[in-house]
Amino acid sequence: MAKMNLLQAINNALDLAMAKNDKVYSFGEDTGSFGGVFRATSGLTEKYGKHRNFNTPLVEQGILGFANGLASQGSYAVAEIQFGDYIFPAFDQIVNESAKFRYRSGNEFNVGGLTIRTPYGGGIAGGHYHSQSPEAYFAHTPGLKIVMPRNPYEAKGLLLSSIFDPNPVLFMEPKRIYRASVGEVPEEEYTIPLGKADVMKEGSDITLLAWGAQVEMIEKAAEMAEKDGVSCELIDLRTILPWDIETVAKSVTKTGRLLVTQEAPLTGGFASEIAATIQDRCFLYLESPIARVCGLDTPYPLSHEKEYFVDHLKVYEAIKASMNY
Amino acid sequence: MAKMNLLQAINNALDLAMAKNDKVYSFGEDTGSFGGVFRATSGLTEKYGKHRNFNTPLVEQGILGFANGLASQGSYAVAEIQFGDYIFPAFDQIVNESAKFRYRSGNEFNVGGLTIRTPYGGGIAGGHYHSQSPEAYFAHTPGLKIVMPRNPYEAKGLLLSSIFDPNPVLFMEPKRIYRASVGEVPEEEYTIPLGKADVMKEGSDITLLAWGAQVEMIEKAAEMAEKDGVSCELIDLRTILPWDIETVAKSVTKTGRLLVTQEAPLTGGFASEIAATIQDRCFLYLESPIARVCGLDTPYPLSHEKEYFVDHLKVYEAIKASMNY
Amino acid sequence: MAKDKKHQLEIVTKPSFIDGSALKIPMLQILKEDGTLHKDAELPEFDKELMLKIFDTMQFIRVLDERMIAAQRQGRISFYLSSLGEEAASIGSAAALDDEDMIMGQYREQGSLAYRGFTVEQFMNQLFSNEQDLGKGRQMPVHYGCADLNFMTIASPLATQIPQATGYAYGQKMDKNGKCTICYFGEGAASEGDFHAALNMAAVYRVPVIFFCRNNGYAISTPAQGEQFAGDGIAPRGVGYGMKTIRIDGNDIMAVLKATQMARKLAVEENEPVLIEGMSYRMAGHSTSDDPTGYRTRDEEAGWRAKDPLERLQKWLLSKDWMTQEKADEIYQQKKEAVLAALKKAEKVAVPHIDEIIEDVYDQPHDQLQQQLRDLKAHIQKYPDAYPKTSGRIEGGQD
Amino acid sequence: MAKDKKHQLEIVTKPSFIDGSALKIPMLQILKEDGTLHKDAELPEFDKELMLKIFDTMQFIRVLDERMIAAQRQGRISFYLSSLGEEAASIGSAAALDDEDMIMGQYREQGSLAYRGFTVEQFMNQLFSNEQDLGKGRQMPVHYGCADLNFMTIASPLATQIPQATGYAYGQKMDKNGKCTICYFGEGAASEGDFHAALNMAAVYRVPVIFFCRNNGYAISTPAQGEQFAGDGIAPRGVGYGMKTIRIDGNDIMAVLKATQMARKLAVEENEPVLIEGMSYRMAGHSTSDDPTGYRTRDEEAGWRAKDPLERLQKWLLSKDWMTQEKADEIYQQKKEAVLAALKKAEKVAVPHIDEIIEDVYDQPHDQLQQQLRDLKAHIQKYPDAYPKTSGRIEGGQD
Ligand SMILES: Cc1ncc(C[n+]2csc(CCOP(=O)(O)OP(=O)(O)O)c2C)c(N)n1
Ligand SMILES: Cc1ncc(C[n+]2csc(CCOP(=O)(O)OP(=O)(O)O)c2C)c(N)n1
Ligand SMILES: [Mg+2]
Ligand SMILES: [Mg+2]
Repeated sequence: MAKMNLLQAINNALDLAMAKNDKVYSFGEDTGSFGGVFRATSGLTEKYGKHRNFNTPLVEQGILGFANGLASQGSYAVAEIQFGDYIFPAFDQIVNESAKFRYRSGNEFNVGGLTIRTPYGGGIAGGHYHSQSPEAYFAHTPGLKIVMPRNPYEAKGLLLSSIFDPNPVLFMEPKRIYRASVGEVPEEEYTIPLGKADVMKEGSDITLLAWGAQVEMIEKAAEMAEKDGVSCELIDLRTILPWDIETVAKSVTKTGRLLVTQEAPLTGGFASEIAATIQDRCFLYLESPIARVCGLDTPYPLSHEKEYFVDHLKVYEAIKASMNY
Repeated sequence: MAKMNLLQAINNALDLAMAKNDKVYSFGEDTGSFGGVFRATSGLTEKYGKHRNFNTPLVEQGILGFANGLASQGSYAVAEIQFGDYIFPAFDQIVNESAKFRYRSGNEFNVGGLTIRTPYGGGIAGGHYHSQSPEAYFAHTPGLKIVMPRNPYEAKGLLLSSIFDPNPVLFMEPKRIYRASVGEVPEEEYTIPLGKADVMKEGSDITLLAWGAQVEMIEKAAEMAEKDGVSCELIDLRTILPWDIETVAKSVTKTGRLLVTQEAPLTGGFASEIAATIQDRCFLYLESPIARVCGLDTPYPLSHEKEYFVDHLKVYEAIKASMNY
Repeated sequence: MAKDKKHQLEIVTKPSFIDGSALKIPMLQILKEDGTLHKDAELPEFDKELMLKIFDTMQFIRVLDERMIAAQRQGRISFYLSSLGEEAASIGSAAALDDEDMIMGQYREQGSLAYRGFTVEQFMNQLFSNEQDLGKGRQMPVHYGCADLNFMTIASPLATQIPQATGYAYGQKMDKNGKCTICYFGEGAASEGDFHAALNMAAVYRVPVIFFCRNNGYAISTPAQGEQFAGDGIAPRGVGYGMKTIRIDGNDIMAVLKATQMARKLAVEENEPVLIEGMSYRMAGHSTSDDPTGYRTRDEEAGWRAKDPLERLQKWLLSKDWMTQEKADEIYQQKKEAVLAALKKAEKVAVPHIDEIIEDVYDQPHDQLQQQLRDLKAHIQKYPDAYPKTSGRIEGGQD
Repeated sequence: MAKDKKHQLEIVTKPSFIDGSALKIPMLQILKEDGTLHKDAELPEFDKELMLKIFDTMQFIRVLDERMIAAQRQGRISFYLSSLGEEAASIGSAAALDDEDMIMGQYREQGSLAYRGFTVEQFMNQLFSNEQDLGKGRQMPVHYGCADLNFMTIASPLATQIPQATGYAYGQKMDKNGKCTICYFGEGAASEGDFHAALNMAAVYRVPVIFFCRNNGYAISTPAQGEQFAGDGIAPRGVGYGMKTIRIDGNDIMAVLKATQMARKLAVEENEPVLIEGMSYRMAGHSTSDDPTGYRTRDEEAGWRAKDPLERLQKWLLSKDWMTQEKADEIYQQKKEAVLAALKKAEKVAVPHIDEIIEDVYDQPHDQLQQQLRDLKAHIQKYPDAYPKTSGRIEGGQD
């Protein structure tokens, strides 16, 4: 075991993947010998050469086009998009190509070796072009998997699973806690299965559901609520697509209440999908409406970041409202 | 009044808008003197000249980039994307640019004059690249309006509103019924307000909600259900973003049941947003879970189109299930 | 570390704006329109067998295209898209490649696939979206694909395959397998951002890829010159990316062969990506959904008919005594019969089983998809008449 | 109807692949690195007043950049991005334009904005995201914008403004107002698909737009030559699009002025879009988040310091007696004081009122947004200490 922050855990996962299989390639804007603007890929060029970890020209649609082609050739293509906010020029290559590659060919071809890594989320004084949480934009796309880890241990295990998963995976990294989140991480290879939520803590009154950096908010809010005598069950969804309905439904059947929180704006976010599904699955067990604690329906502002941020206080207030319904 | 099909109504709306204001421009792939692959822009070059209705090179991101710039200059830019399936290369220009243009500049600049027209939807033997219904991909984007008409009368009034609305509007045209949907349409200019749903028929047992071509399915299913003695309230949402929560909530408060249908895959679709919001707003009034009758979570297949299609029979079965819950 | 390029630039002290006229790119032609060779031309490598195989394939594709346009008119298939007039470009280039080189096409390269050995039955199964289609009936007609023949499945979104070709070729280069990728696209698709990304990245990474632009004058109704681009076509862009580039007569099988043979050598032996612009003309409508009389003249079409690649090749073969008129007629007749027989057979084959609807979304269908399939099958069984193509084949009760 | 271009092509019968060497584009330089003019150079139009205004603006921007990098280090602002070493490109080109021409920048063109008259207070208000910022504190520092000065608000996504410039210029052409648009971008951004779309469309539509590429050798850590592109920079691409193109020494104020003056004439009088590639060097880090020692040498930087555009201009002004060293020092001093004073003032101004958070998403906030604001304000009032910047200014109870 070693102490690692989230960035180090990701770097370590990349390192192990590249050591294990020499058809793993890592690339993106500034990700070559410089190691990326966040340094997630640092050291990889020195270790594996400039043909296995390299810079791309500045063109996200090209990065994903290239990555799709490389993956279809049988390689493991690990593409970094510098910020989640800049993934949209690659939207067509992801949604129309990566996601449909296997289906449209009747399984003659596939891009299962593709993993897209991108930092996402706010709280870093980045304004609306360095703070977005675009997971829901992709979650309407059969064929993709979407993974969002909450801490270094999870990040490493989930990234290793993502790279070698036989499907294209969008792996979104919570950049606000890249350095802030530190924990014990085994140095050797291990994996965490995709598609399985993690019940972090059991409880009986309300289920709190989050993913990525937002998990910290349900943890803090739960602490406050427990002092009020509310017993919270905490779930980290981990995989957004396809998501683990069973685990969530089972929990809500028990607690009777569900709160989902996400950083992204409310409307059209993934919390809505969860609420829609769970109201259907757990209709007779629900004691209060499913609460969504989300960003406002505005772009992510700079000077009002603190106010916009979906913090633990907002989650805590929503727990109270749900309990008092 | 004149009998028009949906295409003619759209052509007529464009004609009136261009006659009314000479800063209205219409453009897209093959939309010039040829009139577009569906002929929605036919006759406009003859009438308004090749500088006001014209072809673009084959580049959707360019069409939207150009349109954003033209709109920011104070023009009304009406851009056609040949198929909704090909709008994704323009995703960045729409989601990061059009939608945030006013906000990011503190209202120094805006692209309110932008309207994006695109045919969407299945049922035309088009396979997964000529059948998608991508509205939900855009509905997570504050700053955009999204409009989807159900028939010629609505199409004309809503398109005229969209063109002159001071916000960027994505106007999605149900191509399956381009020619099949025929109705009386006034020849002169008229508008239908954006953001207001249309209660097409009142009823007391269940609210059926749809938009665009899918409205036909709730109409047909309602006919079948009425024969079983179920009284259906029918709502056409018309505007997907921002959507008319009040009208829907009021209806569901009355009926106690809601069914939403969309052509797009279930997961992450806009029906989920509606279900999530209404379960919150109408929690105490709901007699059964909100039903979503949607496409499967797969790409839109060709040879199984009929099976994939969200037809009136599927809606009818879901009405029965909701009533018998 | 990057060189400081600036120090190497020539300095001028009087401004002069350059434009397209600074770079006029000629067109390679070897076989003249009348079917005779240019005297001083440098010929490609070929032998009789190769040229007869090319001729055979061109004839097959000509017949297939004509017959399937008719089949679409009769309502037997929903859609078709022909390569009429452009057969030399796809077939000649495929003939210059190794069979293990990857082909990534746009949708008008049935010729390359036929050259690789895709059978008439395989074509028909795709066109009828039946259960024997390698693509499992999921895509519109002409979206062929075949892993065994190294022919990437065609997809409708334009230009997306171009950067993919760069990535595929990168993998080939790393594998050091001596193979390359050829990527076809139209001059219209070359306007897409993906084109720009692809060529620039290929030049930077020096991958073994051949970009073959079929400049056939139109993108649906949009004429290339002046409405798709203002410059001198697509070739000068290659120069901008620092890429080896050549323009050829795309209706001249010899020019296509020669240029592609040389391009392959550059790609595979020197890791030089190459851009070939083949000048041609789309003789038919864009697809069966299109009627070109709305946007171009019969005269223009007639002018191009005189440049027909198949006739040109045939004339040359006859002049060389590698072919007789009777033999040519016999081949034509034989192709016609084969196409008709395969068509009749394929249209009787059932559509894929409904279970296929959730396959291949992921490597394995997840729980929710399996549930959706169960629900769908139960629904079909309730209304069997509404879903006649699949209802008869659902086993037993609800499974 | 399109001309059949093919008939105009020159035919060759021997294949030869052309590449970047077919088109070497020289660089215009008028004012040498030592501050003297090339003897035979063609000078731009200028007078003493213009050159002094340019000098004054360059000096201001130099001071602003240096001072704000320091302010960021002190934690007074969150982020800064300087144009150190590239002042001639932005200021010289702005000086060649009409004040009503639209400017669409990338983010390193504070010089153009200052030349237009944006005040030091306006700069500071944006940098401190305070309630006097024209952008209402919504974007990161250096994302300036000002409708009055025809300077489009900067946005972070790269290259998106390039096709927008084509569209904006189309509107200007249709309005027949005699104005044009200048669009700045880096050589890195020129790799984006939007660049390709923009230039091709501008050439097709013949709109009055000047594309000004600042080739400063780097995109963050990525060197231009060999990693961003393999060809001869950005200029040859203009030739491919059939667009008037020129390459200039971007550190030479005279070359920038001359080329942009001529480009504006071509744009406005002949509807000729123009591409200018200005060769320069990003002297500072990419931004305050970057440390260039990780990817380039001090030697390389020193080589470029010798080409500094401000010193070069100053030498020339001194030699011409349009400036004295004392006057130059005085200007420097005066800029420093102005910047410091404005900084101190701006950092004390409050952030925008919380009500602004839902404004300008649409022309009017819709019901749901208004509800979200009410909920947010109620929440802030419950936890005023957690949101200190805004809580004190929410009136009364829940409104
Ligand atoms: C991204 C995208 N945009 C639009 C279309 C619709 N479309 C199909 S073919 C075509 C024209 C293509 O022209 P070109 O590339 O010249 O090829 P050609 O048909 O001439 O062989 C268009 C616009 C598409 N398939 N994909
Ligand atoms: C679409 C997009 N991708 C990535 C980024 C992150 N990014 C910001 S600046 C930059 C480098 C730009 O280089 P260049 O265009 O050469 O301009 P310069 O900074 O050298 O002036 C990158 C990669 C971005 N802002 N937008
Ligand atoms: Mg074409
Ligand atoms: Mg640069």
